Amino acid sequence: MLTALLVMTAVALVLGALLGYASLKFKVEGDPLVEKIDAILPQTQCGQCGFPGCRPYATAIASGEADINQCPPGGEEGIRKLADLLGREFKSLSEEHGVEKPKSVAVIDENTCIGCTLCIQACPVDAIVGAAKQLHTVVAGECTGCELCIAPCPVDCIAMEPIVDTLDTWKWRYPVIQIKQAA
Amino acid sequence: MSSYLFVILGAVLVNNVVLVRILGLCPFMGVSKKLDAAMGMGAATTFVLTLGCGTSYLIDHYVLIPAGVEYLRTLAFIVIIAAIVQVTELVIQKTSPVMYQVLGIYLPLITTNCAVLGVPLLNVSLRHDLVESLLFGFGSSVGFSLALVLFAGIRERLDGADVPTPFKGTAIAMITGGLMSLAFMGFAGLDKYR
Amino acid sequence: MINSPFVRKAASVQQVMLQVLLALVPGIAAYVWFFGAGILVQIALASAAAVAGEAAMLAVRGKPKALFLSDLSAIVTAWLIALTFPPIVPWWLTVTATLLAIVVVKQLYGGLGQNPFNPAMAAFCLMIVAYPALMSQWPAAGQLDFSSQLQLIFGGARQVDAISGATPLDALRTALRAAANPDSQLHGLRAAQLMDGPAYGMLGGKGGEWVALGFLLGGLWLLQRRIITWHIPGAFCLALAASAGLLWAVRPEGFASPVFHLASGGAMLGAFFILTDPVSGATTPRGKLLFAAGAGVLTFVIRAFGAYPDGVAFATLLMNLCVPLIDMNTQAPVFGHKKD
Amino acid sequence: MLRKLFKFHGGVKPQTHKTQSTTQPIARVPLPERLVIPLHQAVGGHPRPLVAPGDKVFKGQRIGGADGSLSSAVHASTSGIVRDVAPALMPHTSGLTTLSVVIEPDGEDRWGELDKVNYRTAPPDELRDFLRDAGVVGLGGAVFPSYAKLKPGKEGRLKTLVINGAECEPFITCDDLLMRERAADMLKGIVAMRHMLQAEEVLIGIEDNKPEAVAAVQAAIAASGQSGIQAVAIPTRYPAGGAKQLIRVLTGIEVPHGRRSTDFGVQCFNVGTAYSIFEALEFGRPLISRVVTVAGNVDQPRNYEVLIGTPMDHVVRQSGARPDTDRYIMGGPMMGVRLPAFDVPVVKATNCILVGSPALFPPPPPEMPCIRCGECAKACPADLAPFEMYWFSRSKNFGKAQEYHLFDCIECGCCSFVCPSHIPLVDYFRFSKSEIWARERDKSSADAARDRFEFKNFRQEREKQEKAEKLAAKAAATREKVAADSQAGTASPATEAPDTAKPAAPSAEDTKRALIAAAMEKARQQKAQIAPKNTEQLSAETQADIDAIEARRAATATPPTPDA
Repeated sequence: MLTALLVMTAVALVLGALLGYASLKFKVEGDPLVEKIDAILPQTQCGQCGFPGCRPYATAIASGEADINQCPPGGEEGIRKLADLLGREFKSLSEEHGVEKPKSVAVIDENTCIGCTLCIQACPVDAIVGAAKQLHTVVAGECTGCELCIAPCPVDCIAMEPIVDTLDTWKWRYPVIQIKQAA
Repeated sequence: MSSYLFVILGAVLVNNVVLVRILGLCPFMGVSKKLDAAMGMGAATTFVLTLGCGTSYLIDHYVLIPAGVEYLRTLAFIVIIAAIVQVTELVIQKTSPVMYQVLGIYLPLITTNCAVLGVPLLNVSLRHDLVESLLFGFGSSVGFSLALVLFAGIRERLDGADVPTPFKGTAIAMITGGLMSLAFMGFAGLDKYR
Repeated sequence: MINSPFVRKAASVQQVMLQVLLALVPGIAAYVWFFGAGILVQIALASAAAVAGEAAMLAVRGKPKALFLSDLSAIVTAWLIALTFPPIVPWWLTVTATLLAIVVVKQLYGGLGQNPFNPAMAAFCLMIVAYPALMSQWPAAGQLDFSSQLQLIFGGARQVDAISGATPLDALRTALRAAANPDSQLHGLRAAQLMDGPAYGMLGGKGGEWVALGFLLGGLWLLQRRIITWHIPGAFCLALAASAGLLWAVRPEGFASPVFHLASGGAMLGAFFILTDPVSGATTPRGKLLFAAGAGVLTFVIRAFGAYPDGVAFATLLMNLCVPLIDMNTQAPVFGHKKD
Repeated sequence: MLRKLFKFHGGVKPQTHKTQSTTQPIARVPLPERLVIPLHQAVGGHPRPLVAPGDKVFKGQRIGGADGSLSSAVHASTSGIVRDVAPALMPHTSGLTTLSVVIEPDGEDRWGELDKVNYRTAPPDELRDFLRDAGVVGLGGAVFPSYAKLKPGKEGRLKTLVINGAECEPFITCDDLLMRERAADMLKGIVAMRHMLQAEEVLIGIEDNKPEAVAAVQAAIAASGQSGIQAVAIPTRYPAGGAKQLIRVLTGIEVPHGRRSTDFGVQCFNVGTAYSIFEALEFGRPLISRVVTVAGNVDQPRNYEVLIGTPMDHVVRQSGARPDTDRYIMGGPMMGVRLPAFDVPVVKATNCILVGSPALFPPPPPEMPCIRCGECAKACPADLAPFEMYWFSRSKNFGKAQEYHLFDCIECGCCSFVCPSHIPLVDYFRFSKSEIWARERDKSSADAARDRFEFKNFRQEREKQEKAEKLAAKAAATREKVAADSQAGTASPATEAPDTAKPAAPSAEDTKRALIAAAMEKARQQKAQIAPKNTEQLSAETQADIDAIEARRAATATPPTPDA
């Protein structure tokens, strides 16, 4: 009995020392995972996930505080990519965080805008230009469609407009499988 | 010399640790979705298993048997393997964060991988000496890696197959594993040939 | 909506499969001539089971039945099963094997074009593992008339020893192993001497060699029709002959000749009809060579050293396993990226 | 005379259907009632409209100016009155519209004043600018601005200039007829191009099913007395007329995807382009018309000289469209573009109007699963493995599809042509490509958004800090003042309230909301005056946007802001 105890203790001590040394020697700083998650997120910075921006959400996912299905702009595909990256099962978008919508940009009705700058402050990506009492306008190319500017507007002059296809953005559609019709 | 060859061949093909002995199914099913991950897992397991076989042989022969505590074998082996896995994990995390991420939860799982415990125990019951133990451990893990990589290759392709919904994912992977096992039965008898 | 191209060559899967079936006919004819019409019963059984199984699965999966049944791929699988199984296996074995091939190995993977394993060969391996005795009873040429074959297929009790022996391939291996054993009465005999029995013909098994020749003929026709390419049959035969020839040259008393290997068992059927299945086989030219050469070597290894009578089926499955990796690593360089 | 020719991998031999449309010479099409000239016809930027509704234009007058570094001008095809400058349907499968100039011809077809250039003496740079303003683009189908291609590579000279007269697509014969009838003029264009490119030799590749064209070009070469120009008959095999394939056949060089052929000492132009270069340089005539084959489901297939902007049904009427016509295809049956309507205009890219009917181009049999037979790989002229690309495109595994070199696919249609399972392979590749492009756009806009978000956070942090510093400085000053006051012995009343305007007493429930809002607004205004928001680093473009909005706003009834 004593031998057994001694043997196990000795083994444990040796291995413990080895592990301790290794953990010092191979210490890793920072978390490369957050970067990879952040790269998948759509960067709309809309906060629909419940975090103030995409990176905080990425950090939360990496630390296990948030689930992967809280990002409506990323949509199903985003969730699929996250599931792939993290080796988790795919789940459908959490309804409490919103629904997937077609990509849109905010448009300010120039006749109604009073130049209050509230939307400018709300915009996470500085896509609205203008100054106090000056008419504001949305730089469509920079707008991520996060809708954060809509709520603050006191005169409801901001609307979301779906992006229209141009020759550069037009996409060929998935070929229709014709098997069903033929039967 | 040729007996060593038979040990390796036997461990890789005829008594493939996954497909014939049906050990280590957890990583076999879990880390075979992507080829890269499968290769990494194979490499990690090869490292752990070969080292584990050698270490456990030494502990068994120079500590447990002289002390007369053979009944502690399973316990001692688990502790050794756990420690080796931990070190491997630390090393991989440092040297290849991507691989660390890809292997994910499966790396610590090597600890409880029955193949990794099973092979040192088989070494004992097959009365292998040190060299044979190392070769058997190496051969088994090469067999494991081979099965894993082939399986991952097929699963990557299956990803695009129009598998009926109830069989998608793990179900069809299990069937595939079964058919692979069937194919490896073709090697039966090769190690008996003299 | 239809986009370009608006014109197409007249070709269809159905045509391809039909030509494969036609190419099997000479081999089947030789089979019937030497071993009796029992094989036709097996072919019919297997075909019926294949069509039934395929139809049932298509119905369950909600796919158009008529369209997919008319591609004839299930029939090809059925014929290959019937031709690789012993001609006197009981009917339920043929039917079960065919259903397994079609339902599990083919349809569960999504049906035509998506199965990683050759259905016929997977069924063969399953059956030989499950029913080794039944799967090893091969009547010699002319041994059984049609009625006794029918009785064996559909009848009840079987007197195993009285009916049949092993295939020439298996028998020769057993004899060669015995010849290596100093206690055996066959000790010291060479392959050529061992082959001097009534079960052997000029090249391989009596009758079997003509069947193999029939398949060779059909295979060459497929080659000429450009349904298959030379890569797989060529590499397979070469690898089988080379590996057999190497050991035969070193120890002629221990191994059968390469010609015997080529003419026996499923070698020809495998080379031209089984390994050339494009779905489960390699697709790139280099990949095809590698794939078939691997199958050739494995066939020989399993035949010479393994526990099963023929190695083609297992070799096919084993190489099927490697196909994704082979294909991935043998892609030809694309236009403009070639090294001159 | 015999040249060593090279082979390209794969290719197919569809029925050519070329003889019907070559029996008669090129005809002219009467002026239509209306011409619709899209401003965006070539690869590159969108030209700006230079005319407005009501303007009178002359034939050859520039109506769209080249915009950006890679763009090409657009001209009025006849004289008349501009009726509209508005979006109109494009000859493109998408059915999208594009800004177009609608001209009502006055019937006089009068040329305006044309710029001229002496191309025998002018330096190449001047010629390039001239060709850009003449709107000359590649007429083989890619419509790449020609001036941009007329630059030799780094060495300043070119080994081989390849002229593409292969015309491998079935039905199309416009290049054939052009070579038969206008070989001499075309050759003058080629000589000018050779001069600009400093090309050592010129090879004119023509498929050997056009012996008349080969003979005509050879005769023209002999007559011109030029040396180093050769017309080469090449084996008829689709897609021998693909630029990369033709270069391969004639020179043995393979130009990889994404590389310029001039890097390999080769450049390739269509015969039609050569002819329009001649027209531009010799007469100063911009590209306002081209030869178009009308073929397919018509009574008399024929080639026509068509003004750019002519509605296609007007052209087809000349050949007698049959009643069962169900669609027009721009181009040939292998790579042609299914058109959304019959009245879309002929553009610079229109080499053929293929009139389709269900009998002529029946819908393909139902799509069967891929059996990996490899026929497509055998037929692929880019040495790809289409069935692998299909497998991953179908399952939307785009990364894998790209690993199999999806973007090296030239969409020639050979794979779909031979597929025994009747899979529309090219459609899957088009789908995958556009999805990948969309993803790349999304990715880059996400990256931009991330940068901007991070910058905004940084800026807010900085502003907060600056404000805090300012407050601290002020507080310190006040404290000093108080200390000084107390030293002086006079106890001053509490004046050290912070001067950021504090809203009224915290009885928030009673106070009207508006009051708070007004107060906050005031505070914000002050802040904004200290540090104007994001109007510091405006690009010229954004500033222009703002100015435009201001102008619009001034135009509306809203009173202008007093303190701009």
